[in-house]
Amino acid sequence: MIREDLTVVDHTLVAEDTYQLILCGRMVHDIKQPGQFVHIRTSTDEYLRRPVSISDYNIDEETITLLYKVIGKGTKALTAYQIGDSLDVLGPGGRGFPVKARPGENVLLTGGGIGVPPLYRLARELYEKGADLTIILGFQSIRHAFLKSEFQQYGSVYIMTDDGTSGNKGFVTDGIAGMSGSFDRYYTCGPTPMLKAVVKQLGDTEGYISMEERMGCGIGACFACVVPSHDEKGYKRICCDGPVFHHKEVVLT
Amino acid sequence: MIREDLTVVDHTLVAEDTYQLILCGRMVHDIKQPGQFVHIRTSTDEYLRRPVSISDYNIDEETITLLYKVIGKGTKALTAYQIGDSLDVLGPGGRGFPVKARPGENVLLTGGGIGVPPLYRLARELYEKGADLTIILGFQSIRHAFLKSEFQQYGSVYIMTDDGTSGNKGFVTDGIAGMSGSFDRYYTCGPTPMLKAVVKQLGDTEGYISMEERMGCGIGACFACVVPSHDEKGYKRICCDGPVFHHKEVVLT
Amino acid sequence: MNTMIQLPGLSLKNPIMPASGCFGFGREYARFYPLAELGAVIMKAATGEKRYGNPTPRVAESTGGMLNAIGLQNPGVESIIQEEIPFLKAQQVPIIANVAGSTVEEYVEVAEKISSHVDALELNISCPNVKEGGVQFGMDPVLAEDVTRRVVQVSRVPVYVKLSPNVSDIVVMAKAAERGGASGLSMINTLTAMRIDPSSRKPVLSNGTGGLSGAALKPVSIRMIHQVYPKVAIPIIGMGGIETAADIVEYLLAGASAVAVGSANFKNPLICRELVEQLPETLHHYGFQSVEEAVGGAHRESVEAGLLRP
Amino acid sequence: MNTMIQLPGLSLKNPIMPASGCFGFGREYARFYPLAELGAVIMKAATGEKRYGNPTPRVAESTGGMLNAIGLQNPGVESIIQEEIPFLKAQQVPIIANVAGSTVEEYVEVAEKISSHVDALELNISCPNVKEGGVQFGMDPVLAEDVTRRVVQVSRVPVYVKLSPNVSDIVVMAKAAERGGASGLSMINTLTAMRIDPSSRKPVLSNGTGGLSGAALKPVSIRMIHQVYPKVAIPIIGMGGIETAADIVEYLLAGASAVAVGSANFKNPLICRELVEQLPETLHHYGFQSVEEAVGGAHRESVEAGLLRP
Ligand SMILES: Cc1cc2nc3c(=O)[nH]c(=O)nc-3n(C[C@H](O)[C@H](O)[C@H](O)COP(=O)(O)OP(=O)(O)OC[C@H]3O[C@@H](n4cnc5c(N)ncnc54)[C@H](O)[C@@H]3O)c2cc1C
Ligand SMILES: Cc1cc2nc3c(=O)[nH]c(=O)nc-3n(C[C@H](O)[C@H](O)[C@H](O)COP(=O)(O)OP(=O)(O)OC[C@H]3O[C@@H](n4cnc5c(N)ncnc54)[C@H](O)[C@@H]3O)c2cc1C
Ligand SMILES: Cc1cc2nc3c(=O)[nH]c(=O)nc-3n(C[C@H](O)[C@H](O)[C@H](O)COP(=O)(O)O)c2cc1C
Ligand SMILES: Cc1cc2nc3c(=O)[nH]c(=O)nc-3n(C[C@H](O)[C@H](O)[C@H](O)COP(=O)(O)O)c2cc1C
Ligand code: FES
Ligand code: FES
Repeated sequence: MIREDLTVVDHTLVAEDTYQLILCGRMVHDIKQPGQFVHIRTSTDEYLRRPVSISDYNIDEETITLLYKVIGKGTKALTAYQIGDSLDVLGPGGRGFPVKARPGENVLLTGGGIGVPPLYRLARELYEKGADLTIILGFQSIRHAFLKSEFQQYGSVYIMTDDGTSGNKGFVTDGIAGMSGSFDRYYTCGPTPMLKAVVKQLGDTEGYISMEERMGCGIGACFACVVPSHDEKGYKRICCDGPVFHHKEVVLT
Repeated sequence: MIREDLTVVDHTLVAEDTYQLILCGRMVHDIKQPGQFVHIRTSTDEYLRRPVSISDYNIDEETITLLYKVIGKGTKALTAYQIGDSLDVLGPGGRGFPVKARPGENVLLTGGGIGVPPLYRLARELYEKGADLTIILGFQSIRHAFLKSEFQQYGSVYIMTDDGTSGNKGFVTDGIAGMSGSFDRYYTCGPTPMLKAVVKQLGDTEGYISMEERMGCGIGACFACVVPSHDEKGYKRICCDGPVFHHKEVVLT
Repeated sequence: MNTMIQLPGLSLKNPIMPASGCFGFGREYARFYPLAELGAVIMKAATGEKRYGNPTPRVAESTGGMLNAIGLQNPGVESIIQEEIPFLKAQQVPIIANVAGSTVEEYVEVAEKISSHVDALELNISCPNVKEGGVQFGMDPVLAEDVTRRVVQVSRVPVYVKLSPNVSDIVVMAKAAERGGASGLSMINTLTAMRIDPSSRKPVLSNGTGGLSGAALKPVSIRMIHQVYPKVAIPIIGMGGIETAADIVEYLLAGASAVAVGSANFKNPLICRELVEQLPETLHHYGFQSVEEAVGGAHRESVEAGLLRP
Repeated sequence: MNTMIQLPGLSLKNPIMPASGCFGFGREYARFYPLAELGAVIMKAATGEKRYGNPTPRVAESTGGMLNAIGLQNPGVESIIQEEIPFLKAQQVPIIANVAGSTVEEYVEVAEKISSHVDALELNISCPNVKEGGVQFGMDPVLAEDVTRRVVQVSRVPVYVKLSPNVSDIVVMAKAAERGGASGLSMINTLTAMRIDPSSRKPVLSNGTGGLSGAALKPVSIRMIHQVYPKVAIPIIGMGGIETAADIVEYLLAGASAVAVGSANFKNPLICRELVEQLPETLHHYGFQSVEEAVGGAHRESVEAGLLRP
């Protein structure tokens, strides 16, 4: 984990209010797993940093790819950065997805909205290990969908939209319900209500969930980002013990 | 008085830490006298606006020329504006110098540091009325001096520097003391201690002084910028009753 | 969108008014827009005699806000009645007089004189920038109740008591004002603060301390209004750091029935007019049909209602 | 430049330490720089038993600052002694334990247990984010004096009482702590505040209120330290919104002998190290030969001295 001024090498709109931001710097060498995140000082106007997942990276080119959606002040401020500008980033943070797969295993990936990006690098690594991937991505509407064709390189992709403008109408859980057969393992990322529904639906299947919570420090020191856990300590910090947890580690409320 | 987004048409370094900023907009049509000022929102980081005198203006080109010195946060932020950028300006504010001169009258202009700029347009207008101008400008050192040759078009210019690196060593008051003959009228602008010394030195000569004070609103509503006065009301607001006063109107402390 | 709001003595076409001390007596801003567009105007403080106030510098910046130590400079109640109120009356806008003093007698005298010329009084027991009176009355519930009662007795119009945030328990102060007969509360005045200049090694303001206002103050004011709203039966005029129409919605939800905009007028002299323009669409955006509906909303909101709204 | 400062129980090589709750127990920041560079480390609050704290969200932004309602989450005093203090000891940096509790008994218990393992205690009677204890003790001088006295009795190391800004009269609280036997004061904790989200119509923090920290708070803290300094004989650790070395000079001039840096660690995890590096040249720039010389400077400054300095 380092604090570094990364250089913007690309910044494009990929869907409604959704941007792909490619940053260059040495930080990339510290990435250990898909699903880790960076903590960004979006501008001097925002007092707190903003956590954004690493969607992909390239060691040779020393680049990190982020995909973010404009939600409020901080993500709005991010849109102003242009190629060549530098951005104050802390990272890579947290523990990502354990890339577990034997050839031929059926693995399910489900992501909702801005929960989709961290699954992208994961998909590639699971695919390279020979897993058979079913990928269900949920978006508000066709206008908000992104990364669909990129995911198709690695498995069967099903799109769910709230309004049915792309793929099937419904939530990712409706998508899961429509699947035949069972999964050896699943990985999911999205808003907590979605995670809860997915975990419930998939019962005892081995699962890994990536969580979101408002953060202060982003490195484990302030206890802003906790989630109750089943162990003796009673809590996990999403920024450093997570954001990815085994589905039985934490209590989703 | 209007609030307008003015466009930067020129911005150059003219002396150490001192910049000339030329702004374009309709505001120029409201200027009534030399010595009025504009109230600038230097950036979103500064909570209060910054008052800067109008040094010159051009009705045809719709430009206003300012000269400012970098003192702190706000003036530092100003330096970042580039040609084509727009700047949130309130103005023109206050009452400037009454341009009184009959041909052949001896008129003295004295300015110290950032008190020099508002005298520039005044010098031209007095010159056009036929006055005989003696202009004493005080600066910290030769590196800080500006507008010297421009003033020379309109009268005899004497430079005083604190360290003697240009003109004579000493304060503007030393310069005045060295002058032979008397003046029909004087105009002065600079820090309050300088104004006080000049007013004292020139006794009963008709004089106009331009004052500085920290401002809130800049338009007369908040009472931040008062100076005690000799009238029944007991005070004057520098932002709207001034910044220019007859030397007997206000109490310099 | 219905932005009207009825408060004791005040029938406001919208809930937005400039805060006392940040708008003088309206003349300067009237050059920027017709004051009739405002819900009301709260005038600069009035005292019995004219006051010069504190030495300069009287204002300074701080992160997200500013400090002021004007010290209640004003031309005195008689002059305000003769010179200033007629101008404001001609603008066709409800007028609130901010009443200050060093002693209970002075408060009573000012209230008595000025109340027949305005629509409501704002009793300023919270100015941190004067040696006598001011915030002393605003930090002690017994004194606050007493001065409120005596002013209410002589006033011909409803009295709004302006509370100070410089207290341990704002609810105690609010209730004291209510017991004293206040028709409403005005929350809040500035928080006592100081900046020291490392170069001069002395406080930036010549008065030493000043009052902190602006956006930095907003979360403190919101908290206090949220605390007071369920504990009193009188309406609240909210203020502190309002800069956007969304800020106004936040104040209404916390429990304010109307709001005042102070320091932001210095950044943008047109701010009050712009907020008046923007408020209807902002209320609509957040799903409200009227100002009234939003007042105190945070106290009524259920989890279920939240889920139903997009 | 002499940046050393001697305080009861603490021999600091520089006056800079991370503030309680903003630095955990040091492990995370130790990955960024050696903690031995710091004057001292103030640990996250310790209570008798482990605590989970409040539901999330626990943090929010506000203009120039942030709100938090962590609610004293910590692993409990025993676990801190066994798991955390050994790590910090190995870093060779003076340790201050922040002691919290719901009852006087709990404060006493925690102090008794932890005091033999650290260099000083910071008695936290000012946490606004817990239902019991916390700021209740910090708003009543009688309770404050009592809990201070009982903690001082059992502590083997000097006790610094951490004051709350949520009071009408900070001097009364400071004197109560001094009477109770405090060796020093820590000023200040956060100011109770709230933000309401106009979309959800509810407070942003699930606890409702939270504590305001960051630059927005600085002028309030400077004012309080400036008020307290001439009225007590014990040293003050100053905090609230420190982000630059010039801010530290401002705190020293107001009357602090050392400072703590809180929320700014979240913006920049290297901030404390950078301030340690910058402080000597900043002090020099403002004409000081040592930290000591600047302490309380604003109270001694004469007009003449100011004129002599460039
Ligand atoms: C581990 C992690 C990974 C994430 N990865 C991505 C990603 O890859 N792409 C993406 O678009 N978004 C991602 N998010 C969500 C992203 O952090 C928020 O959308 C963003 O912080 C919103 O900031 P804002 O200023 O635009 O919104 P505002 O609502 O103005 O933010 C106000 C405050 O709330 C916090 N906040 C708001 N929404 C969230 C949220 N959903 N999660 C955490 N904090 C929030 C902000 O950080 C800020 O402190 C991730 C969040 C976490 C915790
Ligand atoms: C009527 C008038 C005309 C002026 N004309 C000019 C000009 O033509 N050129 C020029 O360079 N400067 C001029 N000044 C001074 C200029 O306003 C200050 O130098 C500037 O405000 C400093 O801001 P800062 O943020 O850089 O400094 P900081 O010291 O960081 O400012 C902090 C605060 O103090 C105020 N302040 C600081 N110095 C002064 C000062 N001397 N007068 C008033 N307020 C001050 C700032 O406005 C701000 O609110 C004028 C001032 C007045 C009142
Ligand atoms: C320059 C200035 C002068 C003020 N004068 C008064 C006053 O005379 N009477 C009063 O009750 N409040 C006065 N206030 C306080 C404001 O009315 C208001 O309560 C406070 O500034 C918070 O609002 P804001 O953050 O929008 O400025 C003054 C504030 C400022 C900034
Ligand atoms: C996230 C967070 C947690 C805190 N936890 C504690 C705590 O456990 N004990 C305590 O005494 N103060 C705590 N504080 C208060 C700080 O120690 C400090 O007094 C305050 O934040 C002001 O300093 P700052 O503006 O530099 O943050 C906490 C502050 C923050 C922001
Ligand atoms: S954000 Fe500080 S512990 Fe996770
Ligand atoms: S700056 Fe407000 S009255 Fe002059």
